[in-house]
Amino acid sequence: MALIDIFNNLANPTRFLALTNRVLPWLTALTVIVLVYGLYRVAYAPDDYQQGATVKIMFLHVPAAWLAMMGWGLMAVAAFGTLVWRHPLADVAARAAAPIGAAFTFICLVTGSLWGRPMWGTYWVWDARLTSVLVLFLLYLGMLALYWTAEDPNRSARAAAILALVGAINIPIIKFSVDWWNTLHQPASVIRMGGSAIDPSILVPLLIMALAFTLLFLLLLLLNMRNEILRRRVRSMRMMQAASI
Amino acid sequence: MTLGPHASFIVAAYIVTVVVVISMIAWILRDYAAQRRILGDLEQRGIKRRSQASRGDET
Amino acid sequence: MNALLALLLRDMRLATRVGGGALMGALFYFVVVSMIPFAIGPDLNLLARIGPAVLWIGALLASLLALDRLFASDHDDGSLDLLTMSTLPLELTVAAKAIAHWLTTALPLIVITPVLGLMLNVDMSAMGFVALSLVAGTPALTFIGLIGAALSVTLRRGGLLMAILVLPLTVPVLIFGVAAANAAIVGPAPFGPPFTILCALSLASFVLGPFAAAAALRQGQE
Amino acid sequence: MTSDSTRLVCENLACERGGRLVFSGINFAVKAGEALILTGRNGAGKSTLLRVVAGLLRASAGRIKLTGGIDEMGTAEQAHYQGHLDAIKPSLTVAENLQFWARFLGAPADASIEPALEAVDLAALADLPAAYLSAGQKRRLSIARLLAVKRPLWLLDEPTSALDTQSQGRLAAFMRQHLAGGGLILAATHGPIGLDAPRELKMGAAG
Repeated sequence: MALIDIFNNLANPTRFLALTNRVLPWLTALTVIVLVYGLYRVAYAPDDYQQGATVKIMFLHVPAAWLAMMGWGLMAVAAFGTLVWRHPLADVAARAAAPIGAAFTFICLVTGSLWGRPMWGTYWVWDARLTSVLVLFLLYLGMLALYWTAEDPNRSARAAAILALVGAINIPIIKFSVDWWNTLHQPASVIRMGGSAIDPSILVPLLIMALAFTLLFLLLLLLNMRNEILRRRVRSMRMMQAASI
Repeated sequence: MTLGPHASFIVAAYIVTVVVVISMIAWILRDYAAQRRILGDLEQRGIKRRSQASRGDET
Repeated sequence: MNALLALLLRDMRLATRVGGGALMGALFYFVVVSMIPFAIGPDLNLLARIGPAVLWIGALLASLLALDRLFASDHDDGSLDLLTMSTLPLELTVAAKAIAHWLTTALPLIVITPVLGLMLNVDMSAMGFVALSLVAGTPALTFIGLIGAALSVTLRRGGLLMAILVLPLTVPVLIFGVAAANAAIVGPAPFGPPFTILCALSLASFVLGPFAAAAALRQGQE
Repeated sequence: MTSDSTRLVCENLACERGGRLVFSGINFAVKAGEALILTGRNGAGKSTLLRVVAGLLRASAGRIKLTGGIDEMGTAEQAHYQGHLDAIKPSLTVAENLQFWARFLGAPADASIEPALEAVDLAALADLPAAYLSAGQKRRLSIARLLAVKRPLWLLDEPTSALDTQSQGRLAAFMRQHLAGGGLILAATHGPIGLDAPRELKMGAAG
């Protein structure tokens, strides 16, 4: 019952704003602490015997990849909220998550490319992992373009929700097909990363960084959701203003 | 901590990440300020939201 | 001059506001070029060889498809009537719109070209020349496409019809654009001659395009 | 810009569209301070005639001449055309919309659009994107264009549509003011337009 109460409370944008404003300072502090600690652990993590110090890029790359996928997952869940329960905050959350997810996907791509250069001798190979992240990035850009072309949230909400769900169903298929495509074509010169079990001295800092990035994502999401709620408030007030004259 | 022969790539990766995150934060905060400003402006003109106009007051 | 500047600024503003078309061209370009390796395979040597051609085809499609609504949206809301009733010659009005369109659509496309070049394994220093060939060549695409945009207002059928009408006209631009880019990457032919011809094509279409487009718009009002 | 000697003369006008003769043999003259109202059933060619005078359609016969204005300018460049569409961009604000048309249609660079917005009672909404406006408000914004840039000849196609009675009254006042300043009005309308005893041209009666 308490859960339903929380849900109903959250459904009201005004209460959500109040809650957000209360949570924000704590979340900010927590994010900073975890991030600083994570970076400290990263600084003292040992080098990989194969990749040397470049393994430090992994501490950015892997959490960013994780958030790229989590972002879309979040949008897909929110899409359910929009389509099935018509939860008023679901579309706000989806809309706020799209640019942040796209930004983390971008970070993932750039760090991957900067990692690839010393490892593979080129900034970009059409490696299965990088390529599927690229497709995810294209999907994010499409979502941003969709939001960009229709300002009216009532009109774009359902379209965006459908796109998010179709994307969520499609992403595993894309991943699979890219793997298949890649094994058909890929020249053998590429050194594959991972493979062996990761040593705890690297795994622990990685997990801490993943947690820090996740907190950062949540922080940005809350901030952006707050903006989105205000934007909708501005919209409804402007409608009142236009009608008042 | 030594960064080995590929230090520039490692540093570049961290710089890019920091730049992207910072610019995202700046964008969000600027957007927030802008929305607050417009809202304040509208409120100053005595415009109310639909929910306020119909229900009277809201806590 | 004042009026032209006002039109230029308005069109750029419209493109960058919500619902505007700025960046859509660049986005389309990015998506199309990213799709090519999936069809061709991830062989970096092959990609490097066809890279300039892929970039040019992408730029061609992106700048033409983005032109679709250039006049149609002004026609639909009645702005086009007023635009033709100005003291300015219609040719200048049309040219100002095209310039605004180039600035908001083609320029972002050129800016992201180096990133796409990386993905196609095109050499970084050669990438500069490819971007330069695009800077020289895309105005020709915009101003030739302008004619198609004006015709599609008359025919009330945008998009594909416009592409069918205009694509054959852009053949010379494509030939010399890719030639210039290839010269920069593989050689041995010098970069200069095709690049100069590309500039000439842009200048010629800068003169010709607005006249043809204005004529098409005038006919369209009949 | 307008002088008392301005005069619009149309002689033996005919217009053909899609192989059909919309009207022919139209003769009229409007002099400064005078309004001519075009009436007639639907399809009689009122809108077409206005578009022909505005230079948006070509006449198949006859000639249009605006004398006494600025010599080197054609009729279209000295006319305001207010058609069925409002020529307003929803993503620009009210002020930006008007500012653009004022500058594009040749208002002096330092001219303020403020008075025109005041006159149509949209000044309070100046910073609002035009997407929020109702149909009547959009129409008022497009009427503000007539006030922001001075042009001697007003070509109005159903100017009162989408306007409430108060706004119709305001428009009538603008028109009287324009006429008093030596302007000319050519308007197509079905109902009364608020001018006292304007001259009338009944279209479609002869053919």
